[in-house]
Amino acid sequence: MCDCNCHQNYNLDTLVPMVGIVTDIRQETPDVKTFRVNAPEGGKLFEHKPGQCAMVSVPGVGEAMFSITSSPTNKEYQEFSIKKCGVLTDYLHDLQVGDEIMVRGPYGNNFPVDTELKGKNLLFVAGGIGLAPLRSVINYVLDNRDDYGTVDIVYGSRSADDLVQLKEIQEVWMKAKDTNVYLTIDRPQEGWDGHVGFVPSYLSELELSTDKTVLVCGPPIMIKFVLGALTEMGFSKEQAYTTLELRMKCGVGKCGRCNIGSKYVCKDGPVFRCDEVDELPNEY
Amino acid sequence: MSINNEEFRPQIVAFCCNWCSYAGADLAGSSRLAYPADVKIIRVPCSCRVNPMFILRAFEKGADGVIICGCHPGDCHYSTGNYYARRRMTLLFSMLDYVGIERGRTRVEWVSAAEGVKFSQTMNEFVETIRGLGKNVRLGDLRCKK
Amino acid sequence: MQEIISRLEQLFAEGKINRVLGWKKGDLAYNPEVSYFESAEALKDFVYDGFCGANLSKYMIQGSALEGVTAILLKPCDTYSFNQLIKEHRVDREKVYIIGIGCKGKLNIETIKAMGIKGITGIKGAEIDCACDELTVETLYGDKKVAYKDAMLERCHVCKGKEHMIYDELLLESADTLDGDRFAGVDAIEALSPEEKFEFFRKELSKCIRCNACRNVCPACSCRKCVFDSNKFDSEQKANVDPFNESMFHIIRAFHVAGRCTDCGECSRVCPQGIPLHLFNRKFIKDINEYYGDFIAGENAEEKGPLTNFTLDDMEASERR
Amino acid sequence: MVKIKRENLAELYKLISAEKSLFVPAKKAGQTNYALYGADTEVDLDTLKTVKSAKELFFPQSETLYNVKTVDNKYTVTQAELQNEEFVVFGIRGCDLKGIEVLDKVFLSDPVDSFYKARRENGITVALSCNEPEESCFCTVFGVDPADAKGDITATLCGEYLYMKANTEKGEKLLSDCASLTEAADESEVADEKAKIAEILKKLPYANLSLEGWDGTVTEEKFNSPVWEELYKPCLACGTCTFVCPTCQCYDIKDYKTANGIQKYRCWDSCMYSDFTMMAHGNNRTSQLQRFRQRFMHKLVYFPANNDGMYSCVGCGRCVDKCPASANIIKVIKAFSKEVD
Repeated sequence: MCDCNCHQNYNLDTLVPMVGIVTDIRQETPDVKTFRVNAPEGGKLFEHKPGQCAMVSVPGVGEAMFSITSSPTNKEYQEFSIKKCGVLTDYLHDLQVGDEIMVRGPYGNNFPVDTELKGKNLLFVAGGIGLAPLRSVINYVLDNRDDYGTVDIVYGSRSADDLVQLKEIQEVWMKAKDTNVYLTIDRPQEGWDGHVGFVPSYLSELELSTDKTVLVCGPPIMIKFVLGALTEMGFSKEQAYTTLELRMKCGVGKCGRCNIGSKYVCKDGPVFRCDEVDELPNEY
Repeated sequence: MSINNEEFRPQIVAFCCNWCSYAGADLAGSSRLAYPADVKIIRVPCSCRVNPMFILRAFEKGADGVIICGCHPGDCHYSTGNYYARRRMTLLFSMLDYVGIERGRTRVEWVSAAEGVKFSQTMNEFVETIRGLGKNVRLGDLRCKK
Repeated sequence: MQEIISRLEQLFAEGKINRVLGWKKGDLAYNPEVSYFESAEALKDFVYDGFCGANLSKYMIQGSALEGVTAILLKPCDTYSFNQLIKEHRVDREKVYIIGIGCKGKLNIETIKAMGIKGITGIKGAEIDCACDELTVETLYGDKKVAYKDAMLERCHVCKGKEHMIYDELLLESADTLDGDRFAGVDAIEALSPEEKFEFFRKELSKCIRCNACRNVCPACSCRKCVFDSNKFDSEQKANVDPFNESMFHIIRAFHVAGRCTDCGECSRVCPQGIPLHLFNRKFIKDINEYYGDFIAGENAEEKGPLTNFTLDDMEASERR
Repeated sequence: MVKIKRENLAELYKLISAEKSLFVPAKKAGQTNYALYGADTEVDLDTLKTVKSAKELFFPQSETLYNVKTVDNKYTVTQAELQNEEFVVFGIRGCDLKGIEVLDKVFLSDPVDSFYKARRENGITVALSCNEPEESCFCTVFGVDPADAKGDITATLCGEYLYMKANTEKGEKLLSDCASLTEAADESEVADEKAKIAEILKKLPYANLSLEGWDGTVTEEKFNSPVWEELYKPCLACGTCTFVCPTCQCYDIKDYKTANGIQKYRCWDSCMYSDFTMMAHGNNRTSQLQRFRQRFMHKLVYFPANNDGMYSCVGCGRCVDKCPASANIIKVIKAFSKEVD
């Protein structure tokens, strides 16, 4: 169970959400927008840890779990990067700055930034919208730069237009100390002079040293091949962390639908070490 | 004891086919024929577009009566739509009757584009019937009023 | 029963069938389950007795996707459902070998339990080969006698007849069980005042737990995705805070199968709360017969259903009784 | 211990219901379910198992969580009121009581479900011994003693009398409130009845059901077993088993549009339903086999793994009675023990 202060930060039931105000909307890619959310009286709705999620809802439309993409070191607001792919997300994409949404959380565990990851060299591997949960960790690490070793970020997407947070990647991450960013896109594209190819193969080409702890997030098929590539490169499963995602309703391990075996993704996850994932029945 | 001076104003939902009955309602309006404002018209492409669920849904959301209006048999814009609608509505209304929704609360009427007078008469009549029956309390969802 | 098993073994041996869709012995006296038997050896668990009420027709929708020919055992009333499924192109006639089996009326364990009989450890007299009119129910609290007729499912009292509407071959004799008027229940309700009608259905439907067993067992409810499973719809299949939605569900479900419902009675049989759901379906059947001429869904696999058909001089809604 | 004449039970109901909400097994349209006691309630203590278990009194089939009022696109959230008055559940059986213990593990673990907790704190249970256990009962397999269920009060019908014994402070209080109707009795008066029940329990067809091989550590072995392939076939994918089950706790949270906003309510959900795990980008349990397996794996493997070996089945046998396809947890357990042979 997580050690955060979730659901203790206000006196209603954990299933009852708080009202949040959308204070900024950035169009990241044609189908991804990043929403900045504040409490109505200003400031953050709650504190969270990198990798945690929150339930975002619009009354009468729906409710779904999204990872919090902003870093806990950001003291002013929370951000959610949301891809348009269903009823709720379609609605969210039509929102304007100043509109209200409802948020409850944070839920789930987090990447072990204060324990296992401390002092380690880190390798982040992300695909498409999978950067969202990792961005929280990357910014946390960069804001506490001296606590960690080198940082390598491998990030790929379908096309150059689908890279989320490109501005931040170029202006902050690429300039940070001991930090290397490797971008790739699936197919050649005019105006793109970077690497072309899928993330797993790019990873193999990079020939990174195996003294790193890896954090992977992206579409399931990418995660599968990345893990394969890592094993080939000599990484062990204990060195890699990933996040899982399943249908959720309650967010607190009670409604009974997001389990894989005896683990609930909302409560015992979403962050799992890859050797733990291997022990789960194949139903995700 | 409190006295309720407010007159009961029935909520009526009228599904009108686009080609005849809706035009009939239009004609009633432009000929300045009066019919109660509590009749809420929903325009449908054809009377056979009316899904039985629409009717239950109308009752759920607080309608006191539901009426379906379409072209006269033989005049359907899509040639046979209203024949199917006629069978469906006969059976559905019979079923509603069977579960305790008074017969007067449901009605099918064929109104052509030229029958503005008939439209207004029908509506006046229907509202009167419903007024006699009172509020629909059997097939509504109480939450709707909250 | 041995007759069926021998014949099935023979069919296996001749290579005419690849599997059998039938009933497997349960672990109590009254709970056989539907099962696919993949070989002649597997038939050792086969059973056909008074508690094999389940209509197997609907299982053939999935069965049609299997390799080879499936032998299916259909009671007379099940064949109506099967015809209907053929008409709707939901089963593949080529992949089925239909064995029409006789029926002596099917038993309802709920009826037996409602008589106050508890702790049932065995039931004698339910075997298909037994010509007895009486069941001996062995219980932890002593033996009880029950007339076979009194323990029958409601639908058997108003049996449509013991003739199979479709089959490749027939096995076993049937016994006539009809002793009631199919529409008596409907007539009784029709005679009530609106208040009483509403009261009656409220009382019955308020028991509904929205388990969807009636829908899922119904051979006419064969949509790949039910409208009540849609999430673009306020009252999905699950329980709502307000009771309106139960009425909605049952009225609409009955309407969706109107003209296609063969009155097989499975909905009433499976309802865990014993709601007489057949009363909805029979109301439609009665109205259809009365207004548009007698029609028996599933009598054949060709005739147009009454709701996909019309005549120019159908009666108006206002003219109904 | 006190006793009250059976013929005076109606007086007892009246007395209790004058002060508190009283829920009793009541017969309505031929079926027995828990209902609020009122003047015309037909109390039915003879039916062993209500169709729906007593779970619904602590975790109702549907309940409002909160309301959202919308004014000019601004939301105001009001949480639904929690249970704040005591209520009495009369006639709850040992299995259902154990079921509540199972639910406690879920709803009272961190983060606590305040709706459930409020009901638990305010509920007073009068547990009734099962005089005539039925063939589908197998509660003893899960350590339940149906002759001595430890509710706030343990009640036993014996001869002309209903005997009651308080086990908790809440129970003491309730009994003292009813003291005007009861007379003192001795424990020995019910000893024979208890012995009689114990004898019958030994004779039940499922009394010797073995749970060997089922615990929290066998996920892989059971999950990948080919036995499921056979077992799931009759399943109709309805939710009967989950809705009559005293321990199934899965729920859905849904919206209802009212005239001025949204009512957010939760309702029981079933892992047997095809949309249970459906989300925008797919479904991780697409086949009925997977959904069927999930239900029983949860009860017999996943739940014990998370709760110190406690099974999420109490042996009430409702699924045995009610499954329209006669597929049930007994058949699952037996099928696996056959495989081991």
